[in-house]
Amino acid sequence: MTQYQEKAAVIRIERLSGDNVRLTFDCPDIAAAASPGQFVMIRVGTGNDPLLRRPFSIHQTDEDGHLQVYFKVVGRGTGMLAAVREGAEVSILGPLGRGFQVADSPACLVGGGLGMAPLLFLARKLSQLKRDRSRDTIILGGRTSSEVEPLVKDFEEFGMTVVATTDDGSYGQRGFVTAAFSSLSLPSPCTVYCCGPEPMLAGMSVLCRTRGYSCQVSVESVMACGMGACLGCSKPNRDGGYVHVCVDGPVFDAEEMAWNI
Amino acid sequence: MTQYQEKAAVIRIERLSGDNVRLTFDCPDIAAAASPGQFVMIRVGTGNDPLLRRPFSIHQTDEDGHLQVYFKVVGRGTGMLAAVREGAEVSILGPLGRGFQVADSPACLVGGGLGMAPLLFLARKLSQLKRDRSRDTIILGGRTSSEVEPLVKDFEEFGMTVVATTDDGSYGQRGFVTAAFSSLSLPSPCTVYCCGPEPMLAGMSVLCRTRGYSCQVSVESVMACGMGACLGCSKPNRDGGYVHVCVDGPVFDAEEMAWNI
Amino acid sequence: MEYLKGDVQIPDLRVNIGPLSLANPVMTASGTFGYAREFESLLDLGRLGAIIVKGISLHPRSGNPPPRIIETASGMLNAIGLQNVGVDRFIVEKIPYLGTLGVPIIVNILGDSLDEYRHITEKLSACEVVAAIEINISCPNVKKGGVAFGADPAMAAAVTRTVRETTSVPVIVKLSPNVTDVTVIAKAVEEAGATAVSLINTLIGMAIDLKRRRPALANVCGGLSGPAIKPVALRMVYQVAQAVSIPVIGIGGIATAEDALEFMLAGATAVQIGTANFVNPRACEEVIDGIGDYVLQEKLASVREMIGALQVG
Amino acid sequence: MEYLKGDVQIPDLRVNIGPLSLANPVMTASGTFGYAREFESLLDLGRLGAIIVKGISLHPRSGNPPPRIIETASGMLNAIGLQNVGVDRFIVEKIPYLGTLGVPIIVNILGDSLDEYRHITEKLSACEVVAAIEINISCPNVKKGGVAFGADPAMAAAVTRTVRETTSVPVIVKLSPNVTDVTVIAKAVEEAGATAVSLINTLIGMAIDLKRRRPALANVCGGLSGPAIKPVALRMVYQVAQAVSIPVIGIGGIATAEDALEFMLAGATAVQIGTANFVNPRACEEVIDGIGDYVLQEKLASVREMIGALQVG
Ligand SMILES: Cc1cc2nc3c(=O)[nH]c(=O)nc-3n(C[C@H](O)[C@H](O)[C@H](O)COP(=O)(O)OP(=O)(O)OC[C@H]3O[C@@H](n4cnc5c(N)ncnc54)[C@H](O)[C@@H]3O)c2cc1C
Ligand SMILES: Cc1cc2nc3c(=O)[nH]c(=O)nc-3n(C[C@H](O)[C@H](O)[C@H](O)COP(=O)(O)OP(=O)(O)OC[C@H]3O[C@@H](n4cnc5c(N)ncnc54)[C@H](O)[C@@H]3O)c2cc1C
Ligand SMILES: Cc1cc2nc3c(=O)[nH]c(=O)nc-3n(C[C@H](O)[C@H](O)[C@H](O)COP(=O)(O)O)c2cc1C
Ligand SMILES: Cc1cc2nc3c(=O)[nH]c(=O)nc-3n(C[C@H](O)[C@H](O)[C@H](O)COP(=O)(O)O)c2cc1C
Ligand code: FES
Ligand code: FES
Repeated sequence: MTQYQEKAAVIRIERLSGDNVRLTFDCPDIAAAASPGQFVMIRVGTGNDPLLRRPFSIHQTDEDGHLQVYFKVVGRGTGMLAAVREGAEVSILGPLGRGFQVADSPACLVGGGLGMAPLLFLARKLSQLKRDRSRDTIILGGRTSSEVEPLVKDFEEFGMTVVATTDDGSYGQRGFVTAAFSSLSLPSPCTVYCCGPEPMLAGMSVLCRTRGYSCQVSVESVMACGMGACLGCSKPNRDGGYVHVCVDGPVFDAEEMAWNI
Repeated sequence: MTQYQEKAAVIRIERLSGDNVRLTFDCPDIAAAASPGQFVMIRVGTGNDPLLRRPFSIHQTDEDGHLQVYFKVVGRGTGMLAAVREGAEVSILGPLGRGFQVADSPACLVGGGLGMAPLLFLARKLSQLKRDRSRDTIILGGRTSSEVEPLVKDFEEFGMTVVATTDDGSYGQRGFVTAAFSSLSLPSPCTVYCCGPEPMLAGMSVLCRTRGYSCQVSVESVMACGMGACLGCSKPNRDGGYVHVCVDGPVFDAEEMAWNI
Repeated sequence: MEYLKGDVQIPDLRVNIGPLSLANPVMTASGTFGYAREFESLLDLGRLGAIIVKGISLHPRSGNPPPRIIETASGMLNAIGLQNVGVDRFIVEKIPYLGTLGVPIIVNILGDSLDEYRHITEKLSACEVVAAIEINISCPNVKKGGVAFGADPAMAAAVTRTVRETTSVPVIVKLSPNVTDVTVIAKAVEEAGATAVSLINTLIGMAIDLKRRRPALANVCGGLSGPAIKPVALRMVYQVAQAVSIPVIGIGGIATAEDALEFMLAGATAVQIGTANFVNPRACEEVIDGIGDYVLQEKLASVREMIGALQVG
Repeated sequence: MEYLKGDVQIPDLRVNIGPLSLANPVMTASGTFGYAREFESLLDLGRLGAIIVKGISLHPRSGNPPPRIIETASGMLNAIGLQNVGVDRFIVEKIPYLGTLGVPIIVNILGDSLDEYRHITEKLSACEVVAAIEINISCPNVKKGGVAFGADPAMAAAVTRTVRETTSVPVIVKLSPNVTDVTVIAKAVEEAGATAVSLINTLIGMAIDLKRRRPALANVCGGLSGPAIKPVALRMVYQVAQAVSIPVIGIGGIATAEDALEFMLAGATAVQIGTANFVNPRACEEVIDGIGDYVLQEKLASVREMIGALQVG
């Protein structure tokens, strides 16, 4: 797989809510090569501190060479990235990792919090395939309205059923995405694509196993290189060994993982 | 002497020429306490790299609590400072050091390159004192027009004779400030206030000694603290010992210094 | 400073370094705070846990030629060369002001020989203001002295014993990180009577000016300090805290309350703030406030609960 | 890349590590470049001075539990735990691709015993592709092995001798910085037959997660690398270059051509680029280009003029 290190210009900055930012880059090589579930490593700042690139799922791409990331400000790196100016150039490395394996069966996309980020790209991809979309579902959950609402419209574009949940009930159904998922009657077979915090992924993994759905999960890990060179991003797998999130994932078959919850 | 660490808002950014930038801060405590020849230490960036504050002469202050610095982009720190946004807040420490000792005698101010920076503040101070200004002279020199021309008007405001020189003759007289100084007939006694590169200061020091003028020079040194705590900013003096630029200077009687040229 | 608002709740920040009681665990690191007066208009010196002054030798030293400092990635190198006014002038010129601050004054000392250490200690012990002595056996800047003492357990013990026998105030031994196993030195000085150890002093480093093809420092090598060295310092503090039973004082790249609390988790009873004073002259006070806030937020009975509380495994 | 424009002028960047000739002094540091293939779409592997692959042991190792890495100020800590596929799979799976690159391939090896070092060396010596062996005697991550060999001159010499006697390819010994006097170890391995020494490996460090009150790395300690350690690395390279007469390979925080040239001034014949590969996967190629530009601009007959050309005093 070919990867690129591009100097990408920031062409749009959207503050979707307090801490959640969506950046659009002009990044044609990576955008053209990317598939849903893959990620990029973005260099924040120019000095030696912070030193390492930060990983972000690819949120969307388009035919005009644009690439979007959608992220939450949680620390210094994301803080600096959120403060970038329109027109500034940022070094982006990608596309990285193995994304979602798109199946023919009806799809259920489940995103918790920032886990929604890669699902938009996936939803678009699914919508472009010649398949029956009427039985596809998207579940989007977050702690509160501001984490969910801003993206719902974007997801509704694809003609799939969108279910929203919030922990505090401020938008959509009150409760976790796992509860919403349990209460849905989904077609069978069905492929479930999940991204979100680990407890959610572990929960989804159990629910899917019970129902016999195949389940793909996108997981996170600290990363230094994002390309298999440092071996820093290990996660335990079911066999007692390790997988490396950046090259073996970030998307895994849920059955491969040893959840550490 | 009271010093302050202020969070100062950038209220004006002037790019006076390619690499030369003038910043105006809202910095009332330091502005009120400052005298000509003193300097400030400015924190560039927020991470650990670059780590140390950068020293800059106080270029001007006004009664509204504004403080200006005038600097050239020579490296990472000055580059970051030049890229600051209007409205951004920057940590400034000052006023630091011992400035010019303003004498009653006629004054000749000699600034080479960025050495002009502190002289504007000094010129204003001299112009405010009840003294005869008609015999005061200001010599401003630089490599080329863009280093000299942008400031000439500001200096002319004070009603003193302004002589400009450039190494390449692109503005004012061709040649060094030392040559311009030598060719002037100045009143005697006269106090000469100099700031600029060391060879210029060393040259001025010899010229003034020959003519019996008292000569004050503002010198530079690498600095970590700017306040006498690290002992890093030493310069050899005539006695074979060291002075510390940040507390014993930056302005010294030229006779005190051992020029290392 | 939550405890200054509304319902008063004062966090218990007191710690003890042997017989020495500190109001809080935050001290200034030697050589980075001058003789304290330099900072008087920028922070409340009376709030410091202790003040450790620039290293003092028997005779005045004029220090190294410039350049003496150079910035590095997240750090700096210094080769000040232990410039100081000498113990006699220190006692006359600096001690009176320091005595007015109401804060324990710890004097960092250095010498070229055991005799020199003994003499300085004798002179300082005569000053009531001196609450403790910190022995610099680790300074990398002066070619003789420094390194030799700090790198050899027997020599380190000898200096410690000499100072210990000469004074009744607490004796803190400041360890060099430029050794294969810092716990060996720590145990040797504990055995020799040290009240506490402080670590780390600077790592020996070098920078080169490519344009001039010369060392960036006139002294060629210098001491590396600042955030860059924090991981090394934290590791050594953790190792030493497990190896000795005297208090450990953590030093190295500390700039925030979080940094300080991490060193306490690793086993430090107190901390020293060095290079951060240059970047933020109010660093010590901000760290004290931040530790106070943490103690209240986490509802700790005392900051002492943090000492060595790291959960491993 | 001035020499690609108009009138062709090709800078002479060749250097020799004993009998091994390199097209330029820039190599990849072990453990930071995978097995090279990871970078194939990002830079021209054929332009590298040499490729040093991730450390190989006799048997496969699965490495440490996560978290294995954590960022620090201008650096990072790693405790990968020497994860690798083992020498047999390495030979079958990785060597064939590496052999196609037309660049000297240097294999970094590690072991728990002299026997293990001997066995790996035997197996690697049978591969024509292996241009040299770099012995990791300094890895701080694995509790046995690593540190013990690198911290003791006799043990370091013993490993060197074992490998030296087992193979005819050049043997580079990679030194640990976690010692009191690195020149003692360097002289010991020179004496024992090392073709060259490379330094520094990582400094042992630690980071703490205050929120969880736990070490940030599962392994507690890890190896510190990146720009933060460059001053320490530069100092040790300078010291070792003066102490030995075999070539010295500089490592530690190198990210730019200027960094590399500084190490050469300090006495390095070649350099390795580690952590910088993560930040900028094109770092090695950019450093090669930058050195070339410098050689032309400064009108040097060869980059070899830079080696040890530091003016001191
Ligand atoms: C493959 C992959 C894809 C990702 N995609 C996205 C995305 O699309 N949108 C997005 O917002 N984030 C995403 N992340 C997480 C993102 O990389 C981190 O939030 C970011 O690196 C934090 O950098 P920082 O410098 O702001 O935080 P730091 O200063 O490094 O850390 C600040 C705090 O955040 C915590 N933190 C660090 N990393 C994470 C993390 N991964 N998750 C939660 N907390 C963390 C730290 O423990 C610390 O407490 C992804 C991570 C991976 C591995
Ligand atoms: C008391 C004092 C007052 C000063 N006032 C002014 C002022 O009013 N305006 C102004 O433009 N500058 C002034 N300077 C110089 C200014 O502090 C430096 O230019 C600045 O610190 C460079 O920071 P940097 O990070 O951009 O450069 P660095 O990245 O630190 O260095 C980049 C390059 O610039 C060189 N350099 C570093 N410091 C200086 C220096 N002092 N002079 C020339 N080259 C240097 C370095 O050797 C290096 O080659 C003053 C210095 C002192 C000590
Ligand atoms: C400019 C400077 C001068 C120093 N002088 C001394 C000294 O005189 N005696 C001493 O024991 N340590 C001295 N040190 C070391 C510091 O006290 C401290 O141990 C070291 O800087 C690491 O802490 P830091 O990273 O917080 O700076 C000095 C450090 C610096 C930066
Ligand atoms: C993630 C990582 C893995 C490493 N693995 C090895 C290794 O297997 N063998 C080895 O000798 N050195 C290893 N090192 C050390 C590097 O080769 C190098 O000596 C060190 O990182 C300093 O150089 P740098 O600052 O350029 O990274 C590793 C370093 C890192 C960061
Ligand atoms: S992040 Fe380096 S191997 Fe995965
Ligand atoms: S800059 Fe620290 S003493 Fe002058």
